[in-house]
Amino acid sequence: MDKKTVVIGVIGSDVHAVGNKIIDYALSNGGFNVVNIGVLSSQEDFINAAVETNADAILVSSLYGHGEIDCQGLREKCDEAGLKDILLYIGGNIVVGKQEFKDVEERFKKLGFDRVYPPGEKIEKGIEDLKKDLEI
Amino acid sequence: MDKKTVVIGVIGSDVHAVGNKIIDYALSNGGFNVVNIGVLSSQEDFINAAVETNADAILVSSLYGHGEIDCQGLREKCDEAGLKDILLYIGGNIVVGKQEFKDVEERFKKLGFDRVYPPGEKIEKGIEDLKKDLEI
Amino acid sequence: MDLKNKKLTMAEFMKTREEVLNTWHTGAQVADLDKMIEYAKTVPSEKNFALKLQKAKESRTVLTQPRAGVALVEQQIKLLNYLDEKGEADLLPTTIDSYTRQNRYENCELGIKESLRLERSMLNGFPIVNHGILGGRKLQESLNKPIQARHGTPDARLMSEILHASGWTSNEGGAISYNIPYSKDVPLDKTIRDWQYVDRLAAIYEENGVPTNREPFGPLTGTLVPPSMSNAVAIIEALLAAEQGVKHITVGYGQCGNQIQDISAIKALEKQTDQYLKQFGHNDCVVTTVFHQWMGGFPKDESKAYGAIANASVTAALAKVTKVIVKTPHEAFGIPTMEANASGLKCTKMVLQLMADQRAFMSNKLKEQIDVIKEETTCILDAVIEVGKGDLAKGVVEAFKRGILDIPFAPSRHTANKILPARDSYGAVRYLDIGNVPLSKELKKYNKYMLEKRGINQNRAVDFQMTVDDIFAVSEGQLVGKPSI
Amino acid sequence: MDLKNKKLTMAEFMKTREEVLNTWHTGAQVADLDKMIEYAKTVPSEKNFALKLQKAKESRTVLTQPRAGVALVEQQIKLLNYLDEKGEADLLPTTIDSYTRQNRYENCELGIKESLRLERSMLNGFPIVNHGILGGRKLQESLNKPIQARHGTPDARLMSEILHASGWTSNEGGAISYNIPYSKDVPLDKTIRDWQYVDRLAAIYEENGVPTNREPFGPLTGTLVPPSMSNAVAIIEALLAAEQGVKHITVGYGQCGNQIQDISAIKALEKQTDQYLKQFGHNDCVVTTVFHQWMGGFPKDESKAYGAIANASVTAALAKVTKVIVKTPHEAFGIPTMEANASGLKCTKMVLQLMADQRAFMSNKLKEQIDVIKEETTCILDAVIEVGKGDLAKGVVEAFKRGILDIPFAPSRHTANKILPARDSYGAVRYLDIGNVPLSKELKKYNKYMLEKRGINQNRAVDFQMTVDDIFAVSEGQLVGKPSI
Ligand code: B12
Ligand code: B12
Repeated sequence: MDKKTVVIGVIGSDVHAVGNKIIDYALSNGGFNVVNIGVLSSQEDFINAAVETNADAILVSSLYGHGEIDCQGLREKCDEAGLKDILLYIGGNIVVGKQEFKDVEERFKKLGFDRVYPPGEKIEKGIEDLKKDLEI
Repeated sequence: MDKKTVVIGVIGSDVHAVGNKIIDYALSNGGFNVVNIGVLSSQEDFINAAVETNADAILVSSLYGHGEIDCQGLREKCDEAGLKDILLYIGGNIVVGKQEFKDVEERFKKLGFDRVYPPGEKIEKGIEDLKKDLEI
Repeated sequence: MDLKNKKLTMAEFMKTREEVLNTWHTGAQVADLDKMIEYAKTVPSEKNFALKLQKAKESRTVLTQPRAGVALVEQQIKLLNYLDEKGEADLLPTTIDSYTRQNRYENCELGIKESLRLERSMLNGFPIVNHGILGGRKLQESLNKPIQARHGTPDARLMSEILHASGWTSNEGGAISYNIPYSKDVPLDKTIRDWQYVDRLAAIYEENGVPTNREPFGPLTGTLVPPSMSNAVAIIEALLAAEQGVKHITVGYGQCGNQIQDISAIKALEKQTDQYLKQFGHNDCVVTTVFHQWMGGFPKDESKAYGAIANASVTAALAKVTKVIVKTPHEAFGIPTMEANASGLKCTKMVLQLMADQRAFMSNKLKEQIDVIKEETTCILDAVIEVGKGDLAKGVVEAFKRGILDIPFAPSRHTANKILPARDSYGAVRYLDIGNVPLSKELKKYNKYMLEKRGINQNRAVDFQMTVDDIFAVSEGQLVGKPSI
Repeated sequence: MDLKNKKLTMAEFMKTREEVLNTWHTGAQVADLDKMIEYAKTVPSEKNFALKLQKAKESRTVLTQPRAGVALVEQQIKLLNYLDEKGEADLLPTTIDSYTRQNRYENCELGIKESLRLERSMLNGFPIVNHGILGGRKLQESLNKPIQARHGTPDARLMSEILHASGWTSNEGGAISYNIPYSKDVPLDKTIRDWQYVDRLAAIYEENGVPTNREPFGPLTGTLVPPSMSNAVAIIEALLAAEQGVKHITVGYGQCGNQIQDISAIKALEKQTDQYLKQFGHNDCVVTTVFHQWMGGFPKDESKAYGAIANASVTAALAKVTKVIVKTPHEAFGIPTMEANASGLKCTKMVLQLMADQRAFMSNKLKEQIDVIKEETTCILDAVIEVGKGDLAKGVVEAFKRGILDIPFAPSRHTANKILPARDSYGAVRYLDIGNVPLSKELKKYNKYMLEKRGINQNRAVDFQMTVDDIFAVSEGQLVGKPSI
């Protein structure tokens, strides 16, 4: 079976690199074809990478608190770029401060994310979900 | 002016002696005639000491959490012993656990205490109140 | 009968036993000692307190243990299982209420009834005697960790019968440590006898195949007790217990606050307990140690309380004690909620794990302070043995009369109440007024010198006001009391 | 223009200044530098950051400082005064938001508007450039304690102009420490030049009567950075600052977690910074130190977070650093509420005060670890100077190219990304893969030996999985990562 391709990166003006390196390591070990665009990545960087590599999913990380601003319109831009129904996950510390996760999840689902993860969620959980959603 | 007489002690099966020693020291320095019946004192011990010394006030300490049980009926017994309207104060950790102090105060006022103090209240505050209540 | 540090004969023990079991109706439940031991043997070994401590000592792991006790059995089960699961406690306690400690079992009845009626605990602990072995065993069987009784009972004979018969494999206390800080007028010869009974009972279980731990209460009044005084008492109680046949002994120490002094005290305590046990011919005891997080007045602010808790935990980890008794962020207010109790445990556990693979390394200062404590302790113990004319039990009674042993801030009239402690410039607790404690000339000089140094630093007299300031210092967020201006 | 470690001439500085002030409209406000200095002089001396640190150093007091920044001026005033009054903070910060750090001032406009509209901060810090000197001064004037900017900005020139002109007397960052951990592709020669400007600016204030503090960011990526690497960077940035005329320098270090290693790192940093400054001819700098509580992933449980915070505070107190940067019980989740922030501060303060009169004493182990760090640092610094052919600025650029300086887990492509750290059996951070860091043979052997010891203890290979386990360890309540089974 062909390897599935996943774009990973850290969105916006965010430089938190450690989690990104760990995710890269874990996804690669987990049998995915990983396209890592690294930190400080714009929406366009994610979309271009996904288009170029014909990716199956985009895993956005946001740690620094600006996630909500940085992700506005991402789903729409994906649609415009022809990335119809591409899987969109987001994880990290995606909002400012310690907030009730249920509310946060709802807000990000409205933004078009398929799955939303609470602070410090293990990437193993993400891999499990990817396998489910991509029917691997 | 004559020194006012104050009975102090720790009520019930309570052995917390440190605060009692400090209160003794502070009241004596503060110009009171102190009758210290010490720890492990029953309601009767307090009343007998007050009757014998013609005391102006009884300062009950309770630290260990059984204060509420130990003090039931104290005011009535004072009345019976002829200690009409004697000042009754209580302080220390007078109930079990961390409780809303307003509620605690109310419960002890119902038991007949004139003044009720929260955990760790400085004895200086008690002296101030004594001076007010005894018009010194 | 003459008071003597000598193992009770089975006849003596059984004679007293009859009387003891008659003091409250639940005593009858434990009458058949063999059956009780049979039951205790069924407790799985991973729930044996003595064995878990021994294993921890071997692997140099520091275990956590909370304090916790409420009036009713079901509530106590819920509480302890919560502290196990959510608090990650390694060892479980059951704190006994204050009426039981004074053998006022009728008051307990009332407390139990009121607790049922008001649906909150009206007792500050678990009234084990009233609950009897039904309650005691049910509790023990409902837990997954070893359980110990913690109290402060001058006469704990009936309680001890019931707890061991319930399969509890550890019991705290001792003839001095559960008398002087916990009562007003109980004679020492009485508590020595009563605790000989308690120790002998524990030893009978041990001899019959149930490893059973005994733990002298180290911190005493918890209030500025100079380390050499509390160490001397702990060693004495260890010796008294060993004489009765106790094999698993945990000697304790309450944090004073100067890290070097605290580590020194633990090191000295460990060394000297072993040494004196051997000197008295007890060669097969397993000695473990317990460190009590700050036992004096606590700060009211919860974040500061966490600071005090964690700071103590660092010292415990560096000293590599066998277990730590944990305080909670509610300490200054009252008996903690189970959540607050679990918080104290988790905070402690975090620190212990961060420091698990680290320890204190020897410096000149550490060596110096270990030596000071050892020498002071030796002065005291030598004098106790001397005034007892070779008999430790007699020596204790006589030593308290003369003020050789003397515990500050105690409620008991059987301590001379002559010594006064205070902190030196670095926060170490020293003898300000030495009373009749027979330290050598040099040691007296050393104590005096260290306090005078503080007097100069703080530009104040070396007097009782220092002690008073030190009593309040920690609760006000300091270690060394500052003169109020 | 050739990159060189040489004080900018006034002409060079003023020429650049014009460009800098033109990058956003608030730049115009600070055009008249003399007036700005006049204003800064009106800040009372007890609110001067540099002087407060100097005093603390002299009295060996350890100060506390939080991190804190929100989008709006009024909210920031409220927040900082709360941390002063309720949190008992000794020094105040203002954390700058991440858009400002990338000089994206338009994004800040949006963030400010959104924050006003939604009535909560939509920025993770205070956008000082957008607020200009009106906001900056208003904030500074509304506080009772010294204030410092804390950020992570590769090009902080405009920001620095505005903050000093607002009477803020300290600025964090440096050419390496605010580049490699904080950006992806900013060349080092660019940040060295830009920070020469920032340093020169601070020095101009200093030379004109406003004591002004500069603080290289010690922890770098906060993730298992070997102490000798972060110390080398801190010393380099101190030297670069001193060359521009900075007189008040605070060198920093992020807790690694092994207490002995952490104390050693601080002692080595203090000593070697002084020594290298003198060696480079800077004889009149006041060097102070800052200790960052654990900078890696935090445990989610708040009680455990308190444990981590307090444990770090003990180390800070023993090492007698000048100040501690404080974490909060919300760390694992997000920007703390002001209450959580005050909690972290109070917990820290409690520990610092309990340990105020105590310090670390020299042991053989401590001496050994100080020596290891000093020697490693010397190896690195010597190589940097050598490859720069005597010029430090050139040396830095070249050293990063060659991997002599190399920062693990950094986002920047200008670090070789070859070294890999891991903890030894005691939790000390060592070089697992040494990359091109030019340690002596013995030091290489030592690092290897210490890690192999762990490999044997944990019965595992000495490989990247060790590093990964260590990255998660603290947040999972351990120090040394355990192999998952
Ligand atoms: C030291 C201590 C002990 C020592 C006491 C030694 C001794 N014999 O004195 C030891 C270790 C023996 C001990 C035992 C116990 N303790 Co205790 N102990 C403490 C502790 C830590 C400090 C008390 C102290 O000395 N404070 C310093 C003095 C100077 O302050 P103070 O006692 O509060 O008194 C001052 C003020 O309150 C005020 N004040 C007091 N009375 C009055 C009266 C008036 C009218 C006024 C105006 C003011 C006033 O002025 C005093 C002088 O400044 C407190 C918790 C705390 N506060 O941090 C727990 C505490 C009091 N103990 C407690 C308990 C439960 C016990 C035990 C039952 C269980 C146990 N832990 O083993 C036993 C009780 C035994 C018994 N039968 O009483 C609980 C009480 C719980 C509750 N109320 O809900 C506390 C609050 C701890 C806790 N949070 O669980 N304890
Ligand atoms: C280390 C660290 C730093 C380092 C980063 C070094 C580097 N370049 O990588 C430094 C010191 C430079 C730093 C800077 C800043 N930081 Co920072 N930092 C942290 C810290 C302590 C740990 C992050 C980390 O490395 N964790 C370890 C890795 C392995 O875990 P992770 O990043 O969480 O990623 C894992 C999971 O989240 C998950 N995951 C992540 N993304 C995704 C996506 C999907 C789809 C899935 C399934 C899973 C998943 O899998 C990852 C691997 O296991 C966190 C707090 C914490 N977590 O304890 C704060 C934190 C993230 N930082 C924070 C902030 C605010 C900042 C700064 C703005 C301010 C400052 N403190 O200076 C700057 C930001 C600069 C910028 N422009 O981005 C905040 C964010 C606040 C918020 N969201 O409300 C945090 C939460 C701290 C706090 N409580 O204030 N930081």
